[in-house]
Amino acid sequence: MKKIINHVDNVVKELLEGVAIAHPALQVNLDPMYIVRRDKKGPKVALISGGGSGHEPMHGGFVGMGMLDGACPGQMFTSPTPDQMYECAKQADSGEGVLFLVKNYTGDILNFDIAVELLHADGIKVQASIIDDDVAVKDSLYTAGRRGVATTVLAEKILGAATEEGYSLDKISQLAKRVANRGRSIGVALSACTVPAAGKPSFELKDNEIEFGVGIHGEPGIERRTFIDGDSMTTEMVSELLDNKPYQRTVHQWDNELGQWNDDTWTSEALESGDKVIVLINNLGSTPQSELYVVYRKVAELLGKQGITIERNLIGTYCTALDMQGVSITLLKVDDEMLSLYDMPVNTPALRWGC
Amino acid sequence: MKKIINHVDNVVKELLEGVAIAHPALQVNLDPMYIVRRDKKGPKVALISGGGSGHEPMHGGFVGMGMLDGACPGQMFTSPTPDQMYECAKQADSGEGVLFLVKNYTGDILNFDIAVELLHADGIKVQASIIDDDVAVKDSLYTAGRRGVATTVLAEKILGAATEEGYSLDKISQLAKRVANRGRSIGVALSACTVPAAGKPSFELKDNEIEFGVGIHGEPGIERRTFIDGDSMTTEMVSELLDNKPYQRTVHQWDNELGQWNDDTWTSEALESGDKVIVLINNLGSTPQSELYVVYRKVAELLGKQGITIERNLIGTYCTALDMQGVSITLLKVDDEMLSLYDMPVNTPALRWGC
Amino acid sequence: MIVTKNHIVQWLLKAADLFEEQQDFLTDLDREIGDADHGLNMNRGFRKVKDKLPSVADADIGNILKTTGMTLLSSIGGASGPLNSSFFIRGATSVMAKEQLNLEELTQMLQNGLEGIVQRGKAESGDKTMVDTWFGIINSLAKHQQSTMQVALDAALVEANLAMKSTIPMQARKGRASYLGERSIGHQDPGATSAFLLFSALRDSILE
Amino acid sequence: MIVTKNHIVQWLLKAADLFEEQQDFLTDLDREIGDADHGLNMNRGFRKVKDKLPSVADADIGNILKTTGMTLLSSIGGASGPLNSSFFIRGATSVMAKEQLNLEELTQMLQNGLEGIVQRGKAESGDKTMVDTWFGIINSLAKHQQSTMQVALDAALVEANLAMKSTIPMQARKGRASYLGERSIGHQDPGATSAFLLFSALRDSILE
Ligand SMILES: Nc1ncnc2c1ncn2[C@@H]1O[C@H](COP(=O)(O)OP(=O)(O)O)[C@@H](O)[C@H]1O
Ligand SMILES: Nc1ncnc2c1ncn2[C@@H]1O[C@H](COP(=O)(O)OP(=O)(O)O)[C@@H](O)[C@H]1O
Ligand SMILES: [Mg+2]
Ligand SMILES: [Mg+2]
Ligand SMILES: [Mg+2]
Ligand SMILES: [Mg+2]
Repeated sequence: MKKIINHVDNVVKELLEGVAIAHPALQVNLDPMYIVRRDKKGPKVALISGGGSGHEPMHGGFVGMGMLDGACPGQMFTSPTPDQMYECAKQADSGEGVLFLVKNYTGDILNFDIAVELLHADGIKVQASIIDDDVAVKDSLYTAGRRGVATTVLAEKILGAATEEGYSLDKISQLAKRVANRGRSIGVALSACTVPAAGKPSFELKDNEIEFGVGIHGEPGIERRTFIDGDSMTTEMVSELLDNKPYQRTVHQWDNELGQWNDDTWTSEALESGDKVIVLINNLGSTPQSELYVVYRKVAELLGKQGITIERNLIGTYCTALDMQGVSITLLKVDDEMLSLYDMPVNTPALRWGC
Repeated sequence: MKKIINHVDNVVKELLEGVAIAHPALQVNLDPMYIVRRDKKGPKVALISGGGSGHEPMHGGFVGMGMLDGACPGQMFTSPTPDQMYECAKQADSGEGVLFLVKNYTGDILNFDIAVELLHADGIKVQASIIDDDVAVKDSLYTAGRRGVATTVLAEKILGAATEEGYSLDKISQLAKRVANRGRSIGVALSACTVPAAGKPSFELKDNEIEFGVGIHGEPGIERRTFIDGDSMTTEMVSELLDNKPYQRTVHQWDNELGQWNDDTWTSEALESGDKVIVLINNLGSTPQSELYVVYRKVAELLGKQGITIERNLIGTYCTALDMQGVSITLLKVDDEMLSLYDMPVNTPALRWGC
Repeated sequence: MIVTKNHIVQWLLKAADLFEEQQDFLTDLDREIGDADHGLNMNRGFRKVKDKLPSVADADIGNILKTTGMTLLSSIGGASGPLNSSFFIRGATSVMAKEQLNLEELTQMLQNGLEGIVQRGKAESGDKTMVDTWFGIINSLAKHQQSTMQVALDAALVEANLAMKSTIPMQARKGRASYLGERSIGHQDPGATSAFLLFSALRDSILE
Repeated sequence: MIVTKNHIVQWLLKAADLFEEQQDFLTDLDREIGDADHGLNMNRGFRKVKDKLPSVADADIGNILKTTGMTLLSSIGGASGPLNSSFFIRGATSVMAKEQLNLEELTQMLQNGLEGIVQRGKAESGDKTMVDTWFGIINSLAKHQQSTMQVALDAALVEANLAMKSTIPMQARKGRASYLGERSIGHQDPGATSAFLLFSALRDSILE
């Protein structure tokens, strides 16, 4: 393993030091680790996300006007800790409350849950909303549920715009639920990534094998499949995405009145002919941009055949698993409100338009 | 080798088909292959670049308002042909003439030269200006001269803004020369890339080896060195960049009056304490974004010690060599004019701000 | 035999050493069915605990455990951070102000700790998690309340080892490994393993 | 013996087959000191030439060569595209309207071709390029103007082979290989090799 790092223990710290120097609009705190906007405006709901490092540019690269107010990076592929989230939220809160956007992993949920409880104890209005869009995970009863992957990027964009528009915490939480129920992703790895501290690839694939339904942490996928060519692979991915079995799961939401978690049942929405989507073709790490376009070409053809309209596309490196070779496809079903929020100006290191 | 492609012969075509569907603002022609803006405005000088494919997002990703008017993609790592450049220029020209921005490789020079001659024969005012910024190549007398690498991205941005500002072809050509004499880059590979048609990596490195002074075509570098850690590597790169031996070379420029090539001598400018620069930390392919920040952190420290001010930075994937693992550092010395052109709005698939 | 405050301090130090020593082993287990960081996580957390221990040298057992839990909470992250943290913070509740513990009190402390893990993580026995190991330990201790400390702890260690091993044929239903479905079968759970290590450090510090 | 138009057509067809056959070999040479595409480039270009030939069946030698040059220009790209294109387009100038060539005319054609390469590429003999091979060929042909076609072409082929091999110890001063400095020494130049193949196809079509 060769990586452009120094000591493995300092990777995240040094990356954050680089971010701090590179982007003066961001305030980077090292102990505990978090990133917040310097140009905090308010009062508005503060949108905060976080998760293990190694998914860059997510989340730190999405802090800025129109997107995240703060991000909490954990160690490589390891959820951040509640003290980071708590401090970050305290910095970002402008009195209208805090929404944590949490990718659905046991570690992330547990740590954010504790942060919610701590903030509540301080009298801050707070909610945690999950993204669990990875359709590779089939049931929620006998697993930790679907993983949160690249829909998170689109959610951060849309919800961030909503905070700028002055949506209340309740209204944004409702919108977050809608995004979660309408986003679906599938990932494929052609080769594994190498976690710096581990020093070796997390799995080995033969020259004709892919890990189908892979997440963003170097874990093996749901199934090892044979690689034929780009179009076949894309076709398999899209057909997995278009499978419309409703996905139902129990999520807990914080009750700010009673100070307790209440269970809620969420059900994914179907994706059908006539629907409009945003398509995100996401490089999982070391896939050349050219190959992403080969994927998009096929996705557009297949969705066209299904009568699904692509309203917007995003093709690039947004939600990675270090240097994993592979790609994920995200379809987010949108309505006019979501679309117009998506189109609103955004100014972050990794996503910018309209200003 | 696994790549998300179909038949190797169709890689560039299918990538362009993807681009065409993804970006309706671009007009993509397949035979011959070129990309031009649909929203052609004028009259203004048309800025066109091109080169082998495999460097995405360069150049096609930089076509749009404020940057390129057209791009000509060749086969993988192979310069495009004069008919592409000729047709592309005919499409993009609005009467004020055409500037070809050419990376300094024998193949690119020869093909663009012929296109210049063809356009001249059609009565179109035309110039070709080179970028040769790769300081790894030491002399120009016994080599094909310095290679053109990532400074090209900054040149496209600055010159593209100048075309929007109504600069004449002569004035832009002068500016192009200034950019060429002020940009310097150095690249390092931690592992090689694989050209689809070749099917295997273009070189093999041991776990403690890097190719120092590598270009963007998978060719070996100037020297094989030992990898210690990110900071040491960055330090070696920066000290190579700060070496101020003036670099002098003969370039030919097209004389639109006489219809002939005239030789000109260009000399690179020194980079000294008190100077201002734009820094580009460029992912050569499969380097995680996090590692680019580790590099930037050290670059900022080292330039600070030299009294060189970083006015702007660009940290990401801009000028690649397919899936090569590695990074290049570009320093472009700027004055107020260059800086204000750099800051002007740009709206392309891969670079966007101010609008 | 009685468990003193010093035993507890020794336990945490020993655990820190053990997690440093076994870091790669735990990470390798996590590479098979997780994300290859469990050893790193536990080692990072217990290194911090070790750093912190001198500052709580004068505290009672409950407060030492609570501080340990708070330290783990802000240093491990991942799933095992809040869960191990809950173990110590909840374990602390019944031993506040105490300077020593008998077998019953020790058992109560561990049982509370387990309840803390279950309340946060909602795992049941058989889900292929750290909970399996702790259940094995608590069940064994419950059966040996009339035995000597030595006998009870030795029996519990045997049980802990069996429980850890019992996760091998299980299909994971909680945590990251659950994504693998049937592919999680045949691998020993990393969290069940670190729980075993943690308990073995406790047993060793008391008995050695 | 005289070179007919049919020999020229056969030459181009044979060259196309040869470049297809030797594609990987040329690309491998280019991998050593270039960018691993020379075989791909030559094969792509001559496949197009082969496709184009039927449409110029009625043309004279000069126009066949000119069309070949134009076709290569728009299909090869890279350094070898314009250079091989110049070779054919400039070679065509002295054989326009001709249906057959004697040894002197053939030599003149090749010499013009070489001059076309040199004018575009500015390479000198010894720079480790295709120019080295063509220089060897032209020099040999010049010495054998009084010999039979057979003797002259055979001698030139021997010389072509030597010239191609002579690039091995050279340090490249032109093209991509020059970036390598001394590391370019010890490798046979891909362009010098494809020039050898191109000439051997010519010799074979005329003599076989
Ligand atoms: N819901 C849960 N309840 C109890 N233990 C769990 C739960 N989820 C995961 N674990 C334990 O956590 C261990 C993984 O810890 P670790 O690798 O540090 O965290 P992460 O999975 O976030 O990377 C698993 O091996 C398992 O024993
Ligand atoms: N200036 C030049 N003059 C003559 N031949 C050259 C020159 N530059 C390069 N060549 C030839 O071109 C060959 C490389 O061709 P090719 O690989 O197709 O192009 P590229 O270098 O653009 O990838 C070299 O081996 C060399 O023989
Ligand atoms: Mg983890
Ligand atoms: Mg080439
Ligand atoms: Mg883990
Ligand atoms: Mg080549």
